[in-house]
This record gives sequence, C-alpha cells and structure tokens, in this order.
Amino acid sequence: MVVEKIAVIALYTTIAMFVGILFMGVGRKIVARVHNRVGPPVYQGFIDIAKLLTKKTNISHGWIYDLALLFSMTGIMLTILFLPIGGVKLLSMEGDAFLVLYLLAIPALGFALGAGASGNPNAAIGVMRALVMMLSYELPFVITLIALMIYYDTSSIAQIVEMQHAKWAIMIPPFVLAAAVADMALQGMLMEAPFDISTAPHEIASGPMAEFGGKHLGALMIYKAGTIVAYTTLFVDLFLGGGVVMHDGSVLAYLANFAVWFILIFLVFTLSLLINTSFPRFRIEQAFKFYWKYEALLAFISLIWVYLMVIS
Amino acid sequence: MLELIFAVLLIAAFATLFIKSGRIAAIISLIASAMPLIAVVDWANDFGIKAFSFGVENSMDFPIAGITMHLSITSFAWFFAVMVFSLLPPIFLFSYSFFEKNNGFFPFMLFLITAVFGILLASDFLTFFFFWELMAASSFILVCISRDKKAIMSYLAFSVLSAVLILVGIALLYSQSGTLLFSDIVLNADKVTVSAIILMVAGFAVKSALMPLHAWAPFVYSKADEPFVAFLSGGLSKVGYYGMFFVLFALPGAKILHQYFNSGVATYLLAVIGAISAFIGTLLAFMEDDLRKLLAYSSIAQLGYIAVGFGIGSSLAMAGALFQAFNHAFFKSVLFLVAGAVAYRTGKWKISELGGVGYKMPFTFMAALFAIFALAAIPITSGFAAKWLLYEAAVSNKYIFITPIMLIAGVGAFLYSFRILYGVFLGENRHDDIKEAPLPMIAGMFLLVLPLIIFLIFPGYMLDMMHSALVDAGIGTISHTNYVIRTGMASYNTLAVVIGMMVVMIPAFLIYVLRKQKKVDFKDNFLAGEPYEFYGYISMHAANNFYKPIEDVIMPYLRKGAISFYTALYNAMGRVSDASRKIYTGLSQDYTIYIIIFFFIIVGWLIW
Amino acid sequence: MGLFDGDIMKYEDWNKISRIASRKSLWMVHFCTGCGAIELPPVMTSRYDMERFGMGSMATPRQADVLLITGYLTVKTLKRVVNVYEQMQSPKYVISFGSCPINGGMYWDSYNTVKRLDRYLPVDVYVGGCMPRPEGVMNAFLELMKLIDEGKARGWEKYQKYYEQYKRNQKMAFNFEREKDEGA
Amino acid sequence: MKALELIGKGEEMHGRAYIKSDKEEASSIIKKLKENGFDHFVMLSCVDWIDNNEFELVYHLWSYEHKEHVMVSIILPRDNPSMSSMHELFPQIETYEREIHEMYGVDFEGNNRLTPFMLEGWHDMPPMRKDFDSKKFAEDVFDSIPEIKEEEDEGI
Repeated sequence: MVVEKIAVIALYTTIAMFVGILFMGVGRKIVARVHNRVGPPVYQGFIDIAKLLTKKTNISHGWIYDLALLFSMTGIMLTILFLPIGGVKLLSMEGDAFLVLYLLAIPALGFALGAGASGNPNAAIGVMRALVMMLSYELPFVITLIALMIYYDTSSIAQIVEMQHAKWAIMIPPFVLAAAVADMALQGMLMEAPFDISTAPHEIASGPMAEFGGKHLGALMIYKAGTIVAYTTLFVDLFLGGGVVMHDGSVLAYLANFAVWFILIFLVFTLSLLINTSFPRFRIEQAFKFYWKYEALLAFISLIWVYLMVIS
Repeated sequence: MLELIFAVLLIAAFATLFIKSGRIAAIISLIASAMPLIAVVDWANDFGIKAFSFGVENSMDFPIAGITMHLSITSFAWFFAVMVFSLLPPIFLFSYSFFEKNNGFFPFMLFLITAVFGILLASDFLTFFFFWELMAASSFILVCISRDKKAIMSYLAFSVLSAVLILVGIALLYSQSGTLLFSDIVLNADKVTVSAIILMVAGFAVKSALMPLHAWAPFVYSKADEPFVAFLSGGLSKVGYYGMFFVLFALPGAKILHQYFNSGVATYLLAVIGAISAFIGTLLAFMEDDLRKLLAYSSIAQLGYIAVGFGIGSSLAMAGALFQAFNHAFFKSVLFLVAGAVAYRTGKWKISELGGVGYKMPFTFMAALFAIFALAAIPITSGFAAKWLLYEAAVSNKYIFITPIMLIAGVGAFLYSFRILYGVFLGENRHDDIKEAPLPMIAGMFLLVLPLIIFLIFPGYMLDMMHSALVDAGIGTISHTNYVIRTGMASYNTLAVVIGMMVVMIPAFLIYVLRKQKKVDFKDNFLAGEPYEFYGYISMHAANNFYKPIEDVIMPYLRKGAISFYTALYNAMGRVSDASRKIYTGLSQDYTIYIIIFFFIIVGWLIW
Repeated sequence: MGLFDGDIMKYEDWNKISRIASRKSLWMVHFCTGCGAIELPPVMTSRYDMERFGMGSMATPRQADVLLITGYLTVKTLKRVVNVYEQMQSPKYVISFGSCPINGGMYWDSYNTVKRLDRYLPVDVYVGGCMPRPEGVMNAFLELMKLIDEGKARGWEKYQKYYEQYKRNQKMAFNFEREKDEGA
Repeated sequence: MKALELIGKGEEMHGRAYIKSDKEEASSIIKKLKENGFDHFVMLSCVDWIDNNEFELVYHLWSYEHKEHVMVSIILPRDNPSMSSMHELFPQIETYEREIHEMYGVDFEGNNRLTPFMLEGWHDMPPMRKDFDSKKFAEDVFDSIPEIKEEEDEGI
C-alpha cells in the first residue's frame, strides 16, 4: 500500500512540474498572440531549461549562492507535495493551509539568500521588492483563507476540497468576493505584469536573478514553473473544488479529475496572463497601498459576511 | 538539595566579585550555572506522572529574619525552569571569550540566576516578591554597566512600575484570602477580586514587554552587553510569562475574570494586545538600522505571540504559547549572541555599516541562519510548530480580528530576517580583514541552536514536557504522537515534511553536482559593464534604509507611537525633579527655617 | 565528475543535444552602443517577431548566450563590452551590426573608434549595412543558428584558445599604443 | 538686443548678440547676464584659429524671457591656454570645461575634475587641435594592432 502511495505521489509531482514547464511556453504563446505575434513553440520551456542546464561554464558566488538553487527547487516541489492535485491527496492530509503558506516561503527566502550572496546591488533591491510584494499580497490572501477556514471549520486544504464536492466555494455569495480578491493576490504571487516589480528587467536588471546563469538559472526556471502550478492549484483547490468531478476510485475518475483540474488551472493562468498583457508595471508603494487598502478592505468585508453567516 | 544549589550560586557570585580576569570568572559561573540545570534534569522524571500540588516533598523552608519562606517545585515552574536554565551554560561559554576582563557581568548574572531560581521555586508570595526584587536589582545593575543614561532611566522606571503593580496585587490578594501561601490562595480563590489579577498581569506584562509597556526594551536591548541581553530577552521575559501563567491559570484568574465580566472579554483583550504588539513590533523592526534595536523590536513581536496564546486560553493556544516561548528563548538568545560575535569582531552595530561579514564568519552565519529560520517559523525548524498551534487555536475559536494580524506579523518576520541576513552577512564584501569568532563563542551559539532542530522532527517530546504543566494548571492537552500533532481542524506531520524535503532535494542536488562550476570573486559582478574598481568609492551595499518605500507609507500612521508618549513622560519627570531642587537647596539655613515654619503649623493646628 | 562533460555520454552526441537546445533558445543581451539599437524593436515586435525562434532579450550577460554589438565602438565602450563579454557564460556568440565594427565604417579615420572588432572579440556573424534593416538582422540570427547547428560557431573557444593575443590587442587599444613611433 | 544694452558693448551677429571680452571680465559679464534673465546656459565651445595662433572660447546663453541668444567670446593664446573656471555660476560648465580641457588642452583653474573624460588611456596631444592628424594617428594605432594568428591545424 505504501509503495503504491509513493508511486502516485512521485507520478503526480513530476506531472505537475511538467505541466508547469509546459505552461511557461503556453504563457509566452498567449502573450505573443495578444501582441499579434506568432510567439515561441509551446514546448519552449523545456528547450530553455535544457539549454541552461547544458551550459559549459557555470559561475558561483559561494555556498550560500548555491543554497538558492537547492532551496528554491526543493521548496516548490515540497509545496506541490502538500497540495491536493486533481482530487488526489498527495501528502495534503499531513499538513494544512498554514503549512502550505509557510512552505511557499522556503523558496522565496532561499532565492533571496542566493541573490543577497551574489553581492549585486540590483539583486538586493529586487529581493526587497519581492519581500514587500509578499507582505502586501499576503494580507488579503490570508483574510480570504481565514474566511474559508471559518466557513468550512477546517484548516486542511484536503478537507476543504472534500467539502466542496456538492457545491464549489465560489458559488457561495461571500466567496465570490473572496475569490476575486484571492485572484488579484494570485496576480501578485505569480509576479505577472502589474506586479512584476521585483524582476523588472528594465529597472533593476531582472532583480534577484541578475547574477544567476547556467544551471542556477535553469533551477530557477524550474522553480518558476513550479510556482505557476503551485499557486494556481492552491487557488483552484480553495475556490473551485480542486477539479474533483467523479468520486469513485476508478481510473476513469482519476483521469476525469485530472483533466478538469488541468483545464481549471489553465483558465486561471490565462486570466492572470490577460491581466498581465493589459497593465503596465506598478511602483512598489502603489502595489503595497493597492493591496493593503482596497484588497484588504474587500477581503475583510467578505470575512465579516462569512462570520455573520457562520454564527447565525 | 535546594540549599546546596542556592549555596553554590551565592558563593560563586561573591567569588567572581573579586576576580579580575574574565576567563576564570566565566569558568566559575559556567560551573555554577550548570547546578540549577542538573537539579531541573533530576526533577524531570517526577513530572511525568506527579499530580499538581504545591508542596511536593523536595520543598524547603527558608527562615530569614523570623519569616519562613516556602520553596517548592511545581510542574509548570519546572517547564519554565528547563527553558530558562538551559540557556545559561551556552551564554557563559560564549562570554568566556567575549569579556577580556570581568566588568561585573559575571557576579550579577549569578545573582540574577539565584533570583530567577528563587522565583520559579517560590510557593508563597513573600518569597516570590523577595526574589522578584532581587532579580530587578541585579538586572538593573547589569544594565548600568552599559552606562547609557536613557537605557538605565527607562529600565529603572519600568521595573519600579512592575514591582509596585505586583506588590499592590499581592497586598490585595493577602487582604482577600488572608494568606500568602499559593496552595491556600488556590483553595479560597472565590474570594479573590478582579483588580488584584489585573494589577498582577499588568505588572508581569511590563517584564515581558507587551506593547503599551514595551518602551524600555529598545533602549535596554540596544545598549547593554550582548550576553546579558540574550538572557534578558530569552530568559527574563519568560519569567514574566511564568508569573502571568501562574496568576491566570494556576490561581484560576482567568475563571475569575470570566465570572466578573461574564464573558471572555478580559482575556480576549490580552490576546488583542498581544496581536497588536506582534504586528507593530514587526513593522518597527524592519525599519530599524541598528541591529540590536531591530532584534529588540522583533523580540517584542515574538513575545506578543505568547500573549495571544495566553489570551485565548484554550489547550491548543496554551500549548502553542509555551512552545513559542521555548523557541523564542533559544532563537532570540542565539541572535543576540550572533550580534555580539559580529560586534566583537567588527565593532559595529549599524546594519548599513556592516556587510559581507558572512564570507569571513561562516559558522556565525550558519548559527544566525538557523535562528532566523526558527524566527520566521519556516517548517524546517521547530519555530513553525509553535506558530501553527497558535494559528489553529485562533481560527478554531473564530477570532477574526486577531488571526489576520498574527499571520501578517508572521510574514512580516521574513522582511526583517532577510534584512539581518543580507545587511549583516551577505552583500558587498566590506570586511575582508576580520577572522571567524573564537571557538567558545561558536560552541555557545551552536549549543543553543541544537534544540531548535531536535524539536523540529519530534515536537511530540516538547508536548510531553509541557503535558504535566498543562494538566496541572487545569488546561487540557492536545493529542499528539512523537511527530504528528492532531488538532480538531487539521494535523501536522513533521516527519512527512522532513522526509518529503529529503526526497524532493534529490533532483536539485543532481543538477548542482552534475555541472562543474567556477568560484567567481566578488568583484566579477554585473554592473552594466563598469568594472568594480570604477565604483570603488561608492558603497554597493544596498542595505541602507532598505524598506524606504513602505516606510514612507507606514511611518505617518506610526508617528505618534508609544515611545514619543514615554519621552514626554520622561521629560516631565525631569522637570518635576528640577523643581524639587529649589526646595532641597542643601543649605542648612533653609532647613532650619523649614523646621521653624513646620513647628508653627503644628502648634497652630493644635491650638485651633 | 560531470555527466554532461562526456564522462557518461559520448562527447559528440551530448554536444549535439546541447547545440540543438542552445540553437532553439538563443537569449541575447544587446550592448546598444551606436545607432543599431533602434533596429531591434521591429525585430522583436509583431512584424518580424524573433521570439518564434525562441530568442528573447535578457537583462544581464549572465543569463545571455548572444552578445549584440549594435554599432561603432569607441575605445572606452570597448573596455565595457569586453567586460560584459567575459561575464557571459559559454557557449556564447557575438553578432555585430553595421559596417562600423567591420572596418570602422564612416569613422574610418577617427582617432577614437575601434576599426576591426574581430581583433578584440571573436565575432561569429557580421551584418553589413550602415544599420541593417530588420530582414538583415533576422537573416543574421538564422545564419548564427545554422552555424551553431554545424558546430562552426566556436567564437568562445577561439577566445579561450588565443586569450593572450586578444588581451594584448585589447591592452594596446586601451592605451592607444603605437608600435612604430611613440607620440607625434 | 536686450543683452547689448545690458553690457553696453558688442554687436549683433546673425540675430544673436556677440560680446567680445577678455579673461578677467568674462565672469562678471556672465554673472550680470545671468541675473537679468539669461539663466539658460546653452553650451561652451572652443574655436581653434590656428593661423593667428589663438583659441576662442565662446559661452552661449539663452533667455526665455527676452527670447534672445547671447555669445560671450574670449580670446586665449594657443600655447598653454588657461582660463578661470566658472562652475560656480552654472554647475554644468564643469563638464564642458572637462571636455574642452581634454580635446583642446585649455587649462581651467578651479575645476578640480579635469580627469580623462572621453579618452581613457590617452597620452597623445589633444585630438581636436587642428595640428593633430587624425587619419595618420588612426592608421598608426589601430592598423598596427596585429591580426589574431590561429595555428593552421584543424582549429578547434
């Protein structure tokens, strides 16, 4: 039984990473089509990573700089382990939403350490912006998370997915508002255009990644692919029922759930890309004010609305 | 057994008073500080099963001047003792090479230890207050060594305030329950009024730097010697929480408050104060430039979490609070020792002046890294389990105001933890000439980091340790095995996280190993093509006012702040004492006139 | 021990895979010196769209494979260009735009402009024209891809092999040394 | 022309005021002009009259108020010319002085940043002077740099 569980976990994690890398190519294709361009082939993500990993010379600024490579990839895969993917509970019975929230911090902090160790002032400014962005989008996202937890009276994502079998969370009135807020927070998490402040290529030479090249950049590209899958799956699990359509344990159910999950995260990712193509880049204090003033207010309204519903 | 420990501590304290060289004094105090730790370990097996009672057999009566002091160990005092006394040997090991000559640090630290030992053992309020005053006095002298007027004044003012609050509380308790013995007070707890409890809690809150009463912390933490500050922020603040734990739970203060207000509003208020101090402490922390002030504000923030746990009061919250207290004791003392080691080598405390210290002091950097991961509650250290319990407690009780603030304070912790790591250790290599910290310092730091890792994998041991404490204090416990904590809402399996991480690290490790890499010197950095020498004279260390964008957004709201209130108070006190100087001119003629006038008033009053 | 350095897989087929990967995803950093930088936006935008070949513009030389020199180089900028080139990670290629890097172009008699770029940096592909049109630039990219495929784009190995000669030339250029007679 | 009335001398050339002055008087003229509306310092240029062996420094000022362009010109001897720096009046003059110092060899006392500006590593005579033969210099320096000799074996 255990071996079968491990096999399923390993299979789903690798599939999730492949889907992530695929989405990078698909993402560039969608953005290109919006720009009325042809855009790269869909499998461009795989080629980029293959090229980076087969670079002949690689530079390193010390063991802390390499730590970034290890931490970022490990952290993001660990997060995917604790997220139910397509209805399959990988390890998500063992941990809950708070754990996922803090697991997402490991790659961010490891990445920040590596950028700091590279000694480039651009990298430090980029990391400052990334951490401020994290502080700002975390407030509304956390408020919506608490609203969900209070409503479903559980903090484990797997149970939230189970409770959404009959009715997706987004269909309940207060959670429509919460989902909108969480989607804007998702925009910040994925570092898409209005909020790609920390890796701004024009202002600070692509921020924290200024000194990353060759295999380090390849690992960070895999991390970026992982974040695409992790954050969109988190959103889908919390609000769109985690893509669970059929509940009997048959192979068909696995496939159906997987397909629905794939379509849902694709839709969420495309939505964030469309926002990406239609907005210029904010300044960091504008983004901070945007999240802490307007988003937090909306999130708090939905939280109170849910609280009133629950105690009545 | 207790007399032996007290004797050894006091003899060592008096001995080190006269020893000039720091080294010998450090060795003596190291041995002396190990004594209470041995006693604590010896009592360990008692508290697996022993029921709670205030007179366990290894108690002792301690007659001084006709008043008998009752000393006995209880289960929760034992837990706090483990936490506080296991800090000391590593701190003294650290200060072995930190102090060349004995500037009074060692004797008064030993007095402080005897005082803390006495507080934890006290079983009646008289001994409790006696040792509380001894602790306040010895820690005050240790602050005086720093010779910084503002730190001394603020510490004096606040420790006097807390002593007065506690004394009045004790007096009220005595008047209502007629006795000072803890066990008797617990028996007739119904006669205890609410005001005594509120006063006592406020008195203890001063010691653990909760928001309105925290003004002394930034000044004292940033001026006193690092080893003392490590014990002050790691250990002494926990003594404040011991007092609060005793008053609210052992002496069922919380129940009395509930009956009086017939709702949980009072303890909820304590939780709100804790959450606000966590939030504002974090905001103030990441805008600080002085490393020790930053650590001071972060200490206030982390202590706020414990107050939230005390405020909520459920078994989940209390387990989280005690676990957080344990973690905070260790990672905060490591951080202050790291600040001491860095200052020992570079002589600087400002983050903007430090930079690139980590390249030359790798072990200190590793210790700081572990402590920061514990502070930021990242799941690879035991810090996460504590905060997770607190979040679970807050959400299960549906506190919708406290939980978001606590979570944001948790995320805010990442900001100043990166500020410490980047500002001090990484970035531009500006300290090429320094050497690694001496061996005893590194040993001290790593000894303190060890428990953070042990309790990562097995939080269950920690929960067993506090099991008897929670049960005896009338709070239930939570179901847990060695590595899985199960609460009503969800479960947290540390082993799954650790093994998952090991397995998932393989692909990353493969990529790292399979491609050779060339170490590149710091100068070979991309600066738009300009060679580093060209920029030689401009600092490339981007750590100066690092979070300026948010500072401009947040600062207007924080402008008022508690400290400006206290500085106004401080100036007012200065003016009052100035005015009084006019009366006490010190000239004998004036005094004779006063006597005559006074005499006439008395006579007039008698006749009239 | 390095899996990709021919220990496990034969050097040639591994080299082939890395060549295909690097051909299909050329990331470029362009050093906008002279007047050629303005030729790149049309190449990137919808009419010519170099991204369909997997090419993208990167902010730092660490992340890039192709260095575009887009115009004349004064001696002072050459010093920075060499610095950027050395920070790139091999396999790396150089494409130079316009006639100035070829033979000094209209600055042929200028005291400050570098005349032949390939004496200081190994250039893989030249693009003629006093600023080539986007078609010329696209043709250059395709030419470079063909060279990479055939394994002929070895500029970076040539730089490593004849490092001393390149450094000597650069030093002479940086100090305006004359071999024949010192000073007018 | 407003400038001519202000200073009292000089004549009008191609629609611009052209005032001749000498080294000592120049800064006072420019200060006077600056206070009366000519607050936009356009540029500082240097003309090399090689046949009558002198340099001509021309300070160009513009006034948005009067919509007038004024040129204050100073004659300097050609061998080791020197002039007092005026960067207190307009900060950007410092950069123009650096350039003219490097290209013509005019020394500006008081300007402490006369370091190499465009020509790093230059140890020849200032190149913009008319007696400098740029073509010959280019051939000597750049053509003398040898080709990269590759051994004729199989290459790499």
